[in-house]
Amino acid sequence: MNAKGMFVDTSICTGCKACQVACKEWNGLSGEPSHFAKKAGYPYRVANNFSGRSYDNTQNLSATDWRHVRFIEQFNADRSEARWLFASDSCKHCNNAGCLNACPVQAIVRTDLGNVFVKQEVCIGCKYCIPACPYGVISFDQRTGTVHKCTLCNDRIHNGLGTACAKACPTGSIAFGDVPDLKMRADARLVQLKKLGYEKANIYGYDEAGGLNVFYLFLDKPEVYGQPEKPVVPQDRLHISSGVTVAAAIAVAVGAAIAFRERGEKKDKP
Amino acid sequence: MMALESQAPHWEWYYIALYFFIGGVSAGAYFIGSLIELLGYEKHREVSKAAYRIAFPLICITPVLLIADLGRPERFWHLFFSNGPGSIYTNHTSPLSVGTWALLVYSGMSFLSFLNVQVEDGRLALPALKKVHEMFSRLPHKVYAAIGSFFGFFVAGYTGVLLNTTARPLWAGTDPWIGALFIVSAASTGAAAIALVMARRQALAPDTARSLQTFEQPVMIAELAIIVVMLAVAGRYAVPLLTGLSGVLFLGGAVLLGLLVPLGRQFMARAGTAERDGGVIITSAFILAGSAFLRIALVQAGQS
Amino acid sequence: MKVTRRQFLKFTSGAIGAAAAADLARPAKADGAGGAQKAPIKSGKQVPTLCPYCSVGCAQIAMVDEKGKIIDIQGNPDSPINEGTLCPKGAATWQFVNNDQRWTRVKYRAPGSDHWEEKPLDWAMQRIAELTKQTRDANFNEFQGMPDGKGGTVKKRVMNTYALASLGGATMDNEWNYAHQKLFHALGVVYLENQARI
Amino acid sequence: MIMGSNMAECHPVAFRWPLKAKTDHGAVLMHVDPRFTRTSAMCDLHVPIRAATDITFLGGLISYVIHSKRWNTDPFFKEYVVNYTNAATLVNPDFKDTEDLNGLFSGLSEDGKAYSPATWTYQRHPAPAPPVTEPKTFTDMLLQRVPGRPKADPSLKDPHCVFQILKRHYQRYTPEMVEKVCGCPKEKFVKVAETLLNNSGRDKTSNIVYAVGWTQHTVGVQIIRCAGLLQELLGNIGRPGGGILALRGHATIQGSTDIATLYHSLPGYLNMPDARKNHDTFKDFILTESVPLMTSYWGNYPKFAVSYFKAQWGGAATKENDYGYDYHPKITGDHSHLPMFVDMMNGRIKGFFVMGQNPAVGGQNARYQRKALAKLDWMVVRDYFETETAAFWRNSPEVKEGEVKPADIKTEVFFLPAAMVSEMEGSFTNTQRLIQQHEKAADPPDDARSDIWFTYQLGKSLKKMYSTSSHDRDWPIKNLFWDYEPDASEVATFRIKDEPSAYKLLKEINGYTWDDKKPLPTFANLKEDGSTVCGAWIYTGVIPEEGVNKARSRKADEWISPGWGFSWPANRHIMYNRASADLQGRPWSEKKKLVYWDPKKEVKTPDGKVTRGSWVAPSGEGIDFLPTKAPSFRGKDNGIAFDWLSGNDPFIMRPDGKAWLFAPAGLVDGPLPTHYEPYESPVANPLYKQQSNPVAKTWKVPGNPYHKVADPDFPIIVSTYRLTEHHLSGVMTRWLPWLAELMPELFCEISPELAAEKGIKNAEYMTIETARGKVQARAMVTRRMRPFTVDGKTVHEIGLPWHWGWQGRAQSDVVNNLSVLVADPNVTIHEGKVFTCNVRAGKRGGAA
Repeated sequence: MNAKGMFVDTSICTGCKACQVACKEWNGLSGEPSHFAKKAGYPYRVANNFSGRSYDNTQNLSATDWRHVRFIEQFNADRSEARWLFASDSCKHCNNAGCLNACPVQAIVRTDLGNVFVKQEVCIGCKYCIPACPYGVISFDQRTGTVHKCTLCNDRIHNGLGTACAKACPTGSIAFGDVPDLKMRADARLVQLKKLGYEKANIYGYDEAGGLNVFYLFLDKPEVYGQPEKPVVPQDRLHISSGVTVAAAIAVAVGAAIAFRERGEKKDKP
Repeated sequence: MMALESQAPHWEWYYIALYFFIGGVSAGAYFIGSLIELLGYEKHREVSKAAYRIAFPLICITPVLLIADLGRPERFWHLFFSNGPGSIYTNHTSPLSVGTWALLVYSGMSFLSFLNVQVEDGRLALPALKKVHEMFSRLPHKVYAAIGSFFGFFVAGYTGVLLNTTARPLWAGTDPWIGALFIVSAASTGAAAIALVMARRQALAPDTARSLQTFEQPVMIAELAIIVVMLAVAGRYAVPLLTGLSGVLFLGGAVLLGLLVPLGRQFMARAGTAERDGGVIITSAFILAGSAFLRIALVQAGQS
Repeated sequence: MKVTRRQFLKFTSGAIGAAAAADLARPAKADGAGGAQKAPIKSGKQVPTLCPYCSVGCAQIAMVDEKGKIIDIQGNPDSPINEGTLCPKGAATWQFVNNDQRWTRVKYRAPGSDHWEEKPLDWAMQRIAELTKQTRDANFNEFQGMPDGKGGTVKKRVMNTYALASLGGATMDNEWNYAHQKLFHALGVVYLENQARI
Repeated sequence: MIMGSNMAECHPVAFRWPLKAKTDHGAVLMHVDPRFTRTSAMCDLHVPIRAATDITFLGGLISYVIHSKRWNTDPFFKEYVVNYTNAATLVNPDFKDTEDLNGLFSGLSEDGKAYSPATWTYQRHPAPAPPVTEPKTFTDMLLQRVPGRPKADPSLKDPHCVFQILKRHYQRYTPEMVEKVCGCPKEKFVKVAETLLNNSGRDKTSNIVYAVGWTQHTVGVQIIRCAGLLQELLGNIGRPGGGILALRGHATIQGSTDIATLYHSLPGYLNMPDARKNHDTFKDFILTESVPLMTSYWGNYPKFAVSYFKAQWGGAATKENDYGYDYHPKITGDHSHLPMFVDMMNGRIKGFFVMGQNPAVGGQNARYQRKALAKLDWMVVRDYFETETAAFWRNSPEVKEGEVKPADIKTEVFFLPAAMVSEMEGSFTNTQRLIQQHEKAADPPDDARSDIWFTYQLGKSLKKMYSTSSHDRDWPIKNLFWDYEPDASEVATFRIKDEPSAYKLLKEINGYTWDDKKPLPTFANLKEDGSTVCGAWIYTGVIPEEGVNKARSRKADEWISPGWGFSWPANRHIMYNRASADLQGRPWSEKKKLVYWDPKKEVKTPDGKVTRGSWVAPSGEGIDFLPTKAPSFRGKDNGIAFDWLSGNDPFIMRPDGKAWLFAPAGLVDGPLPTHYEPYESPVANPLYKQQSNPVAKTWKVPGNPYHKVADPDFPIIVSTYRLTEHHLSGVMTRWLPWLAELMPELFCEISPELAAEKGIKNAEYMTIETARGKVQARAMVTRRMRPFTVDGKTVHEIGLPWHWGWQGRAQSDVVNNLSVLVADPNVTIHEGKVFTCNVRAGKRGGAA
């Protein structure tokens, strides 16, 4: 069966954040606790997360924000170049997933539809998957003691539905479907944009991290959208760091053998 | 290169960095002790014994630290049987998974070595423990010393590999050197811990002291060298390690107090003979503290 | 290629190639179920409703569980207006309905008081009706002098009261607007306004 | 072209369609707006203009179009404009334009407060001989009063013809003038003009989208008219893909205008009886209102009005008592929102119902409005949360700062919890006039009740209280026709059993025959003899037969979707769609085919005869015309309504059947849109001596001070607006954590140039000040805002979204503490989109 995924065409994203809310609605996620604080005279906590970074106040993905819309203002001083880019980010469901590779307890699994999700009943909350993700997707929630991230709406896609964010997206910027079909669509859109003069337009995610099941059409370089140009899946380097460490261990062993032998012999042979 | 947006795991330094430190000391000590036993340096039998007496109690602390940092401590057993009791699980791409198993094996070996020492000195009183000792007494000591020494090194080093195997700018940027750094640091602290314990009991023979120093010095120099290489490799990603509180801990604590001061003291003492007990205690304490600072700084800076 | 709206809908709401049900929790079709993992999904009675926010008129579907509680509100994919999509406000409708700060009891503030009191609904309705009658009866104008255009005044039948006013209604049903203007015109209320003037 | 609207932000789902047109069909999207918004980001072209210079920009487009080569050479434009608009109509030679009177039209009263439209009228042929001599009915009375047809010059050469007047009126609205007044580069203006021209014509249409960016001005109505003019000249009205689209704010703001809870209007756009007019008797009312309109479909006014009064009082409304007309209240002045609060402040209003609205945040000069609330004897708030309006006595800025003490506020306040949309049955009318039903999914919790429950139960109690009264003035309550008891099946599955029947209400709105209570399928069935009941004639057809509610119909298709909901009137989605065909009734082009004349089609008339020829719409679109009236039909000179209108008069609601380039009646501030500066402006009017709309409404009362023109203390323009993440005064969004965290706090969008001048830093606090109040906001320093050069002078503009108050999970100062009570003279909509202010770095401190 083909992997399911999403194609995010950022050129038609209006930055409305419907995807962020629709995700929370379907997945039962609360407001991000760190965005709210107690205020005297009120029985509820009040939002205090104004960032001043364009219209982006949620700032990053977290255990309760599985989607995050970025706002990039590109204006020169006389406004002859004026562009405001929007892009909705989420877990990319990498085919070579750092989080899954790092999980010591098989809480992070890949299903038959290619999506990577955290089995909440298995996760022990060691948090090692968090730094293992090259995209900063997965995050810990104090309230559950476990990590959370986008599941690609595991329940929906295994019941024949699309993801909640794609369903809500008013402009079709987020499209859900079979990855090969989405790629065809992405390629066609890229050709269309290039013809219209968007020279820097590019597709991000065909090769990165073993191929991303959630991939993007950007109008500018990936870094502009906060995505690494060449993301490295940490475990791809594992054999090198292991090797160097073993070498160090051998060196120390040899050193110890020499250090203690010297003294020992001196004493033994008066 | 590194991810621009990777997230910090928010590990608490007093659990994780201290685990790295204590595990390192234990493993380093055990390694020295077991190596002496394996190579048959009978003269240093006291060193071996001191090492085993240090290694096991220290390693007993570590699971507490590790489990305490889990979001769901009651599920720690998933590390071994994530598919349910009876079904053993290990993830070979996860240093954490493999390291946990290594820690388990190492704990067992260090326990047996510890029992041996106790029996040898006639200090084992508990009948149950005696029984355990008898069960394994047919096994040559060198077998589990060898296994323990292998996994001990694993315990000392995997924590560094674990940090390298992430997308955090500092940890990934210093790849592949933290593992090696932790290995040499574990070795020097292991030796320092042995020296400290023996000196306190005034059981440190001058020759032994000299042997330990002879071991420590090149290791500490290597440690310095690895630090230099690591910083060079990391480039701008090393900034968090060199600035702020982490910078103070790292440069002032780990490098200055933990490496340069002990090296200097030992160097000055060499003019005469080995340091005397009091001096050894102070120097060793510096080494140990420096190693703790090193790990705290690395863990904290990597998360900032 | 001419993309029809239905095809476009399929792109965006869930299924390219392998067609999948676009609705909330319909059971998976054969191609979706083949070899798929069983995953539990919320389900319930689906009731067509509308987004309460702006004037675009997005259709929504509310999902109701067996206890009669609304457990989910999403866009209605059949609608030619929104085709299942919603904006962030529309997508948040469920939290609007199920909100821990929503007031569901009558509150009363006596004149000069510094706090709310909880009151029974019937009591409040009765009191409001009495106040309405009192205020109307005390301030009703059957006739009023109006300028005659020649500098004088002329008595005209106005049948109104200036002491009652009503504001609001553009978020409330057509039926309510009708009933409300009907009742308030019967009472003689002329200060009758809603958000359509904002 | 999107102008006066931030469509992508405020109507994100509607924006799906223009964006789809862009990506799939190569449509060009243009955004004309002072700010670079999320809409601008998605458009091909963003044209920045200084706030409130829209008429200059649109007037410039008009002038550009009528002088352009394409417009003067493509015969399409002439055919459309000469026949379907009043371009050729001759106007009273006494009419004087703003060019003649330096910014004023002829007819301004001596005190300068009001216009008389006497000189704006058409030249007419003599009145025809009436067909009836003895009037028996209102219709007969109208037939006696049919005016002569307007005179016209199809060559458009007569100096008194509308076209020539228009041309002269806009002759100074050149690209250079646009640059000077609007501060936008003229190249960008020309690009907009060329794009509109090139995309209008026989096979192309252009569309203009607007919202409150146009309405909330002292010239709001005229801005919209100006866009109408442009679209009429471009032949874009009544055709698919054309038109001007109003994007309105609330879920059923259209419905609440159609079935008005507005002081000046009865349901179905009938006028409210008004003691200032000759409305003394029912006959006076009917004639005053319908005579000027009778040669349009409004010739049926008597039927609509009688059916409304019959709905009001049912059996008690008889021919003998003029259907209860004398018991209906009359207005005596402007009772709209702003004067309501002025009169509240004066103590005239004692009891106040506020439902689903939050004037303590959303009202202009909100501080004034909150203080007015304290003058009430009692207030009923129906809402979901403890809104700022409900809590004004408890923790408003005035109370917190000690200016007002709760103990001194004698207002008795009731908070009644309301039901959510999904917790009740009813219908909404969206911005496209589409009526849709929402069904009840669950009971509202605890004591929360639907809105109709409240009004119905209140009405029942009052009827009971008044049942024994013998006062004449209590007749309207005693006799109010008030029976919406639910059928058992409607409430069977719910806890709340006394919920009134929404169906019965909608059926009454739709209309039915009084005797046998059968719903009316169309408004053509309405009668003026009291035999039909109809709450709002324009909605007739939504319940065409018993048990069928078209608002519930949910069959969509690829295009117009006539099977989805019900688009009033008579399921017509594109109004005046006769204009989608040419004079002969043929589609203008295959691509733009919608409604056209099929001469072969056989039609059965009601009397059983078969005739040939009919207007058809294969898409299922309702035909906004008499289906059997041939294009060649010549209207009867002495007839009314459809009889008077000819086969090429598409604009059936206009008394000449034409779209109005020039408005001979209906507007109080002039027949042609003219650039006036906003009431508060940093610059003098560069076009005329007349600074601002001469008849704008102002309230010179304590607590409502105005700034001077070019006031040195308040040199900066401020616009208020909305964001995607919140709704209006925030009652429906600020309590929701999901939305609160998206936009947690008030911010002020400010250009780096102005920020640098004032020492304001991004994300830090700044204070915005007017004579009405001060608010603090976080600064959002962004190049999306820009200074404008107006007539050589630099003018700064800032932007403030106004969603916040002191309650809820997202809290900030109330932006409307800054705004002022000043309004459009036609409809009393406030000028919230532009006023002046000053800014400084730092928190506000002191009084809000």
